Amino acid sequence: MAKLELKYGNHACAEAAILAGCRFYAGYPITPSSEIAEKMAELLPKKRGVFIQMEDEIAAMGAVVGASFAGLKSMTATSGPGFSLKQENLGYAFMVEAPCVVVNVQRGGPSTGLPTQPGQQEIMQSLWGTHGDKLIPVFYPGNVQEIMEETIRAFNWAERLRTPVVLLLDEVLGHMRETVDVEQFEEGKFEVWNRKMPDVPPEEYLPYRPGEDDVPAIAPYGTPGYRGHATGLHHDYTGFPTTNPEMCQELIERLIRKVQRKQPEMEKNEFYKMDDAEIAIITFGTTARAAKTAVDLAREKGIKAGLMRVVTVWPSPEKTIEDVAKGVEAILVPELNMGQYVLEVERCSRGACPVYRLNRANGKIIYPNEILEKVEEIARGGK
Amino acid sequence: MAKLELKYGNHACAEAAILAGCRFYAGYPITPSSEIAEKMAELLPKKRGVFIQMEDEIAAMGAVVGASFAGLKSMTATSGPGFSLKQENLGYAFMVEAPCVVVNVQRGGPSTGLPTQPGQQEIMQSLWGTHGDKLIPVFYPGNVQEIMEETIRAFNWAERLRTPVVLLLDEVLGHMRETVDVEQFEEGKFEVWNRKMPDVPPEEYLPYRPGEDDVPAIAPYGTPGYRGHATGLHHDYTGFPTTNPEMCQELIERLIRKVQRKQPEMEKNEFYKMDDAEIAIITFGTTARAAKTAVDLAREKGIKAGLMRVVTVWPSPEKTIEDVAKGVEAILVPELNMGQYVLEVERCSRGACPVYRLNRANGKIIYPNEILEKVEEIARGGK
Amino acid sequence: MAAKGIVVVKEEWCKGCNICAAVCPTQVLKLDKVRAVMTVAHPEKCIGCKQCEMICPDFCIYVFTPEEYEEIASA
Amino acid sequence: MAAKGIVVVKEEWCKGCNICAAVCPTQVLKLDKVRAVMTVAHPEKCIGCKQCEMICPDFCIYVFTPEEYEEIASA
Amino acid sequence: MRYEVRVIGSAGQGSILAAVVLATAAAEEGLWATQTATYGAAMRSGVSLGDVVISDQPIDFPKTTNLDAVIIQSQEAYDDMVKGKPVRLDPECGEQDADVLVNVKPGALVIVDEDLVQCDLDCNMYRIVEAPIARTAAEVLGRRQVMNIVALGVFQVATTLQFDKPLISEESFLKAIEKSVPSRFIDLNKNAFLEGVKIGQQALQKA
Amino acid sequence: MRYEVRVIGSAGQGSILAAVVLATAAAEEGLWATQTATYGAAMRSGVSLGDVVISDQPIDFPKTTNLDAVIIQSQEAYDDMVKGKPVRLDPECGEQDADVLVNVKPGALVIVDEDLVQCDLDCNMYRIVEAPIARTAAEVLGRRQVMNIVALGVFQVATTLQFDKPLISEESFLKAIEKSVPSRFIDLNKNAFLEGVKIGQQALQKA
Amino acid sequence: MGTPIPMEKIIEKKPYFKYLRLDKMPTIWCPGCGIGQAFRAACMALDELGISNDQVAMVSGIGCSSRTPGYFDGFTLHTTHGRALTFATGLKLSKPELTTLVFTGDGDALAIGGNHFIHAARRNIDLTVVLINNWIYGMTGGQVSPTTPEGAYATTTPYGNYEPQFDIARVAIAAGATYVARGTAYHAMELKKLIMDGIKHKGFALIEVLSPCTIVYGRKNRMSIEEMYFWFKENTIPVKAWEKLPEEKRAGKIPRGVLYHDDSRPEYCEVYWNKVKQLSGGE
Amino acid sequence: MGTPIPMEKIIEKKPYFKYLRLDKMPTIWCPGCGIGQAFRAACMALDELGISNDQVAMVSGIGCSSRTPGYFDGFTLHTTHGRALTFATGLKLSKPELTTLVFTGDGDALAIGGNHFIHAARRNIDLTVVLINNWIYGMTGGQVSPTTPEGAYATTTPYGNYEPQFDIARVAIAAGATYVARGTAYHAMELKKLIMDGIKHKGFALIEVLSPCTIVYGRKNRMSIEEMYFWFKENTIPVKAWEKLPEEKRAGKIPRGVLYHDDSRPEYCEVYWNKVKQLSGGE
Ligand SMILES: Cc1ncc(C[n+]2csc(CCOP(=O)(O)OP(=O)(O)O)c2C)c(N)n1
Ligand SMILES: Cc1ncc(C[n+]2csc(CCOP(=O)(O)OP(=O)(O)O)c2C)c(N)n1
Ligand code: SF4
Ligand code: SF4
Ligand code: SF4
Ligand code: SF4
Ligand code: SF4
Ligand code: SF4
Ligand SMILES: [Mg+2]
Ligand SMILES: [Mg+2]
Repeated sequence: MAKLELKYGNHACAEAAILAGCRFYAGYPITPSSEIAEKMAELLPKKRGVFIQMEDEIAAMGAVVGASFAGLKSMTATSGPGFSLKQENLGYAFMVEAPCVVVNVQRGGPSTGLPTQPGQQEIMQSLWGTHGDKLIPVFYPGNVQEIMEETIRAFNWAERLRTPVVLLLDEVLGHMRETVDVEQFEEGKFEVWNRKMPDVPPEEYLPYRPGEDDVPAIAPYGTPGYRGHATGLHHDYTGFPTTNPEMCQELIERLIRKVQRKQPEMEKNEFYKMDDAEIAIITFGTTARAAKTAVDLAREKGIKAGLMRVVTVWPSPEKTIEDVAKGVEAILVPELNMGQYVLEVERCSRGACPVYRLNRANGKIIYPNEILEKVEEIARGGK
Repeated sequence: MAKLELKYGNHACAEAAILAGCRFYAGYPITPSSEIAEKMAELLPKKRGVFIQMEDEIAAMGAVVGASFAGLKSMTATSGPGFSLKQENLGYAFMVEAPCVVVNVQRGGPSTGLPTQPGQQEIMQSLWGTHGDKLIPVFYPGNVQEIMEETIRAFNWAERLRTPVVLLLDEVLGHMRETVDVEQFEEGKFEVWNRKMPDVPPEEYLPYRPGEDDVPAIAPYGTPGYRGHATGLHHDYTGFPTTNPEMCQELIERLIRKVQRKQPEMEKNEFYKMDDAEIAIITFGTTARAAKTAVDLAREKGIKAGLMRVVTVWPSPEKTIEDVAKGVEAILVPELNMGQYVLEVERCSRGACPVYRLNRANGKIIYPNEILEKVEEIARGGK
Repeated sequence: MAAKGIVVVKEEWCKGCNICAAVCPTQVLKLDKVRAVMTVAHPEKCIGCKQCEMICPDFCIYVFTPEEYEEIASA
Repeated sequence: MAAKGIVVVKEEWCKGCNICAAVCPTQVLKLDKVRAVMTVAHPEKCIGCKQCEMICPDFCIYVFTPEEYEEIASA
Repeated sequence: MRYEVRVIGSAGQGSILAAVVLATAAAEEGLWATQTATYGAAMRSGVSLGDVVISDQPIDFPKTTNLDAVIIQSQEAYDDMVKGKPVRLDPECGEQDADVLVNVKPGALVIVDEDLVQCDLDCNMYRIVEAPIARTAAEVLGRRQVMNIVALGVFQVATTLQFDKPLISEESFLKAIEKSVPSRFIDLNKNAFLEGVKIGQQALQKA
Repeated sequence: MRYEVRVIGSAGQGSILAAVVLATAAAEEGLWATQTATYGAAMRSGVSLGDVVISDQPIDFPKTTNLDAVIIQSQEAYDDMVKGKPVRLDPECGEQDADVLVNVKPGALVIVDEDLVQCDLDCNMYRIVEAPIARTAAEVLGRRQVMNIVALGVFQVATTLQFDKPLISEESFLKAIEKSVPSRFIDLNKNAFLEGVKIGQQALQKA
Repeated sequence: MGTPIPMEKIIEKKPYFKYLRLDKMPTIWCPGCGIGQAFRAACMALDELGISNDQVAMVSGIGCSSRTPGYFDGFTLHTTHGRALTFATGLKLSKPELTTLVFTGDGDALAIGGNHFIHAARRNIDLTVVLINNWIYGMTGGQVSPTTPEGAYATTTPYGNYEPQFDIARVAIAAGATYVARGTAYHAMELKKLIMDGIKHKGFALIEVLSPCTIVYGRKNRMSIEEMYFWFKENTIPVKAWEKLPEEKRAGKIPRGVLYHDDSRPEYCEVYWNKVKQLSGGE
Repeated sequence: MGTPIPMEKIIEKKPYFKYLRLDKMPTIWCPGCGIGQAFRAACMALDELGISNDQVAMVSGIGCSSRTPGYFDGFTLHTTHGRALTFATGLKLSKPELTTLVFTGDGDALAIGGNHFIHAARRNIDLTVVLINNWIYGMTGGQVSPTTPEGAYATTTPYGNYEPQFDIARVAIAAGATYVARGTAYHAMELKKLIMDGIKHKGFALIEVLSPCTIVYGRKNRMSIEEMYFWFKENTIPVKAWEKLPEEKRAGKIPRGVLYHDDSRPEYCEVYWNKVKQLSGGE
């Protein structure tokens, strides 16, 4: 039987980070993410890890990358305004391939917006928030159990691909308590991946020489003999700046490719009653929970609705969405924003079926009956 | 006959800003945008305007909004890393409806990247860089003449819609000298729009009560009797915070709608040999100049190529792109990035024709012959 | 002894923090714990020192001279 | 008079800034303006004070004692 | 089985803590639960509420939509939940006109403080349990603050009106209290809960 | 008409300023022009170059792709532009083996400093003008720094090899100098230009 | 006596009430929170200086203290966390005639906003900054701040705070502020005077206000509202008296009053606009 | 005499050369630029202290001065503009055994990075910060910086600078730095000593290095390379001598040497890791 324990979403995230091996947290408080920091402040010193509250979010992101270079699994958490501030250093982490996890507990925006209420408004910012090109994995769990799973998965992929990973939550998830089956989080019952270490002697060591998987093995700073350099400038295998166009192109392509090529393995969706669905709902996080109930309600009314809940938001399940689009009569994308992932769904569906929206950005969540209404409307052939 | 004068791209931007009525500049130096600040430092004091070099980009963006509330047309300029830092306060400007112009002279990214070389890597960030939802106009001129035109147009729309406007340049445009026909910039020969003033007595004044055009008339701070409040929190017509869901939804919808509804009037594209084109090239800025030459080269080879050069990048010319897609056999989107606007083109074309990419992000520009090769390949039915 | 000051509490704004009562040198004030608002328990003891008014963070306790009070109460 | 110091310039790194010559108390050094590199014009005058070495921002001028020089040059 | 409960009161009455204890107790019982909260805009004023959803299976939608039980701790909270007067009433109810609660199922359990809340509910529509909750907290336990936990005691027994045995056992509640309150307040809260059970039983007998 | 010019030299030789003056002169002449630059990665070392495109119509592609003229100021710069040796050569050229320049049109004007650059070009392929540019700057004008402007003088007359009159008039160049250099250096630079014209004429006569 | 009197009547006798946006009251602050004290002191100071509502701008960042402008009937701007001084700089430099107050907190001004704080001070721009130092991040529920006392409890220092504190006044003076004062929420009339002098001062004026965060800090550190106010009474002394104290007796005591005042340095807006006058050819 | 000698031979006699990444030389700095001086001084200091390459991390932001780590053969991190201290804080706190140097510029540390500067100082974290103060933004071509002298020309002060300057040392001390020194690019051996003491110091150590930006600042202000170096020679004096100068003679003179040193305050990493030891149940 399930071993149930009631856990607070933000605390579950912190606990799971520790389980994944996180030993460094730097942050700056912001509603509704602060409880992650607070839990880390309690847990880390006991685990011989580092907790530090920095002077702002920029500093927190910098410290996290610094610690990552020291070899520690590291993390920070924030919400919208702080996420905006972290973007420059997040891009740096991407460029220097510093594994780390950035949690964004989404509240209502834009600007200060609705600080204590939920939003799903950083779906696009997670991908496009920093200048330059970037592709980093973005995971978005749907319940407290999954917050723990996805936190661990975020650390695992961060380490395996030497990349920052963004973990999206929303205010509802962060601030809710929910029963979690803790059995799967007992020691040894879940996988923990660690970053690859260089397997060459110091003389042959080049910190940015990629392996077959396009990922370089960079030794933690302080490892005798394995000295190296890292810079946010375009650089070659040695880590030193270069303006050689071939090398620069190879670098940016590799940084994106190393993530993109693992997309199939990283892809994670929940399908619910999709087998015979005529109307597919595609969404994530808290909204997906309403959508699941809405699917049941629609089925009760004889409408063949189904749900595709996206967990790995980026890189997006392009192919899967295209297949879904080909197999249904319509897609509905409800989101707590003014229309973000729907653009990706529109793009991937390539006109195969109409794509409808249900948007809201006023701090209130979308309820099952609202989705149901929209589904009924679509079923009736309206709007 | 044309009155030709050789102008440096970044200086032309500064001069045009002054022509448009800009009287406040706050910035922080960064290659390749610094010459805009340097020119402003020279010109503004002579025009009884304010120039200030702030301590960082965040501060510069803040000061610009502060000056905007004082009633001055205001501007800042930066490049990638600075653009990332400005995002939070740019979102604030959007939320409080502070007209201002933010110039981003794009260099090579991500991170510090290739500071002295061109890029077109902030196409998506211009739209999605801040947390929360946002829609602001983004203009991207293609030559020095147009830098002047678009700078003026940016100020005009900023004032008319009370919104920040982003003006994208790239390193090539910013750092090149080019002959400009200065006749059109003589006094009285170009339009200058100014923000609307409240037409009600102080007792009836509500700073965030929108007019019919969805734009509120906010009096400059210091106007006797017309006191008011502004906040980045969701707010009602008085400008004071509210969590009322209807009001919040109305606010965010209006902020987006006021821009979106002017999309047709704001839309600006250059069409070149599109009438009978079978292969359409869609692009902007420096790359569009190579594309235009490529169109001629292709035509010489008997390939019916055409160019749609997008000047108003956001809100995107959705409908126009869809129409183009329906009328051609293929679209090619060359960009100095790893694939950004192509996503929008893919989305808008709704599967009507295949959309091909030509991407580069190594600091080198795309040359006409490279586009030609790609066009030939497409014409041959390849890739 | 006649009061030197007349104390008025604006209940709608009062948060019952009790700091006015804590500084009152003559125990004029008493917190209504049920409603969590300040009350003037011993108006007669007021010496009109205005310490309560000056420490209230919520702009909701006012001290008048008897003359002032007369004037505004009668208007 | 025999030189007390032997001065060596690593030309590949020298940027010809001239600051070493400017601080040399005995005018040992002279800039080759054409090639923009420092040259040892009067080796015999060198008193081995190492001021040139210590002020060179580019790690490219070295002063040795005659003994040291012997040792490394002969090796 | 999906069972939705709301604890509602004025800010400062510990409605959310009560919801946390309830959800924790459900977990102790081996049930799935979610607990969410809503605060007013201001810090100190207004109504605040804690919602709990309990189920024997993992829960999809975590917020409440159709309450099976509601614990109302203040008049302000009561007023907040009243939708309006239904036009036609079952004559047996004895009243001409009665209040209806928003998002509360017919047949739901409604627990109210008999001293603090003047309620005028359609008694045919709900299973109403009125008990001297605040009074018990203040007088028997000496601490008005624990009224939220007293209310949970009442709730514990009152669920027998809906199920053949209490939805959640006393033991689970007591364990939940141990897990949820600072150690120096555990005994006080356990007593509060047990006093709540007592007055709950009395109220059920009366009803 | 699209005419592309590159001024190339070692960093510090003022190649970009020469390009600016040239483009400004074109504008004075009523022509359209673009001027772009490329710097090496390091600040002080390496080759740097200024490119100019001149046209009687607005210019699409602003960078050079196929040069009509190139002014080469140093050996380093020359080496940078040499693509390699062509295999077959026109025998009239007298040389067994000659250099070819990257992105330079056959028939293009190639202006080189006769003292600083040892060039080994396919003389049938280009219109080569060799002149004592740096020497004139250093010896006649007393300032080696103005060699870039001397070179422009040479260029001005040399364009008569490609057109029936100079592409750009002397007056336009002189006006362009006024607009482009700090006032205290205007006279020096004007003289430099005129000396350049002189040695250019001599070189053309020799050729 | 306690009987309701119409508000207009009361206001008649309290001239500084004209600065309040009465329809927004009561404030959202917790019972006993000292921010209200600082706000009243500012209103009284403005009133005493005869500055009208139309002549004042008030700018803030984000935090409990930064909610103040919402209650002030002037030109008010509630901006982003830590950035109030940047907005205020843009506004003031564009409209130097507006008396510009900035309300900020210890976190807003000194944690995320530290850079703008030292640069505004360096420029000596004519802003009057009322910094509510309540030793904590109140708004976000009690995390440690750069002024939280050593050993104190905050939600992110569950084992007691081990970070060293800023001496705000010292940092401000070193950065270039020309008027630096410290008051407390307990010393109401003195605070009014300090703010008044700060407004009168031409240049960057900082008034640090020691203020009780009654609910968040108080609860975490088990101090009642009264204890907090009386702590300020007991542990702060006028700077004159403090200066006379022998070094060893100073420990634990905090000086109140004007800590630094220098009228000799030119004010930034004046310098700028004089420059403009020169360059644009006079008035 | 001037004859080529193999580099290995030269290095043999210059032990501090072991810290150079010889294959990256020559540096990208302009002729005469003083950054190289500071870099050499740091290398010599490390050598004299017997700290091996594997024991040193060097972190920087963006700017000419921030290019230094690229030439240092240790664990080096060239980060983002202004943020070096934040990365260094994360690294040092995670690996306190690494001697951690930060190379930064006046713009990097004090303009965009001012907040991190005062907070790292406040924490008293054991970083040795070598701040190249060349009075200008060198890398971006000569814009005004918070240390540009009044009246000086920069590309963004075409009419002369009117912004007041930071006194870096004063700000650092006020914020909490426990070792603050000033050297110049002219005084090479003294600079080595100052950096050495900074490295030895347990706590936040700042060494401000007055350094000529020969090309950008020098040209704008018409000073030759030699003039710039000799300016430092003429206008700076040892702090001991400076202290003895009567107030009126100090004008225009800049003190050099150790300006502040306090060994009494605990170092941040030590405090943190002691706390951890307690809480995690000993070693
Ligand atoms: C960029 C950003 N980061 C964090 C926050 C969250 N936040 C709001 S107020 C605050 C701290 C407030 O502390 P202080 O300035 O001391 O004000 P107080 O509430 O104590 O008056 C924080 C961290 C935010 N709104 N924006
Ligand atoms: C976020 C950001 N803003 C601006 C820049 C541009 N930038 C690079 S270095 C620099 C200033 C450097 O000045 P300083 O720190 O004094 O170093 P120096 O070059 O003088 O040694 C600036 C503004 C940048 N790289 N990133
Ligand atoms: S005026 Fe003085 S005596 Fe009267 S109630 Fe207030 S504090 Fe007490
Ligand atoms: S001080 Fe003010 S708010 Fe507090 S109890 Fe007294 S009157 Fe009420
Ligand atoms: S060692 Fe002294 S004397 Fe010899 S060259 Fe160098 S500076 Fe001159
Ligand atoms: S100081 Fe060094 S770089 Fe400068 S000229 Fe002398 S040897 Fe060359
Ligand atoms: S949390 Fe603290 S600072 Fe904020 S209003 Fe409450 S008492 Fe005041
Ligand atoms: S620009 Fe200035 S600081 Fe930068 S390398 Fe050149 S001289 Fe040095
Ligand atoms: Mg605070
Ligand atoms: Mg500098």
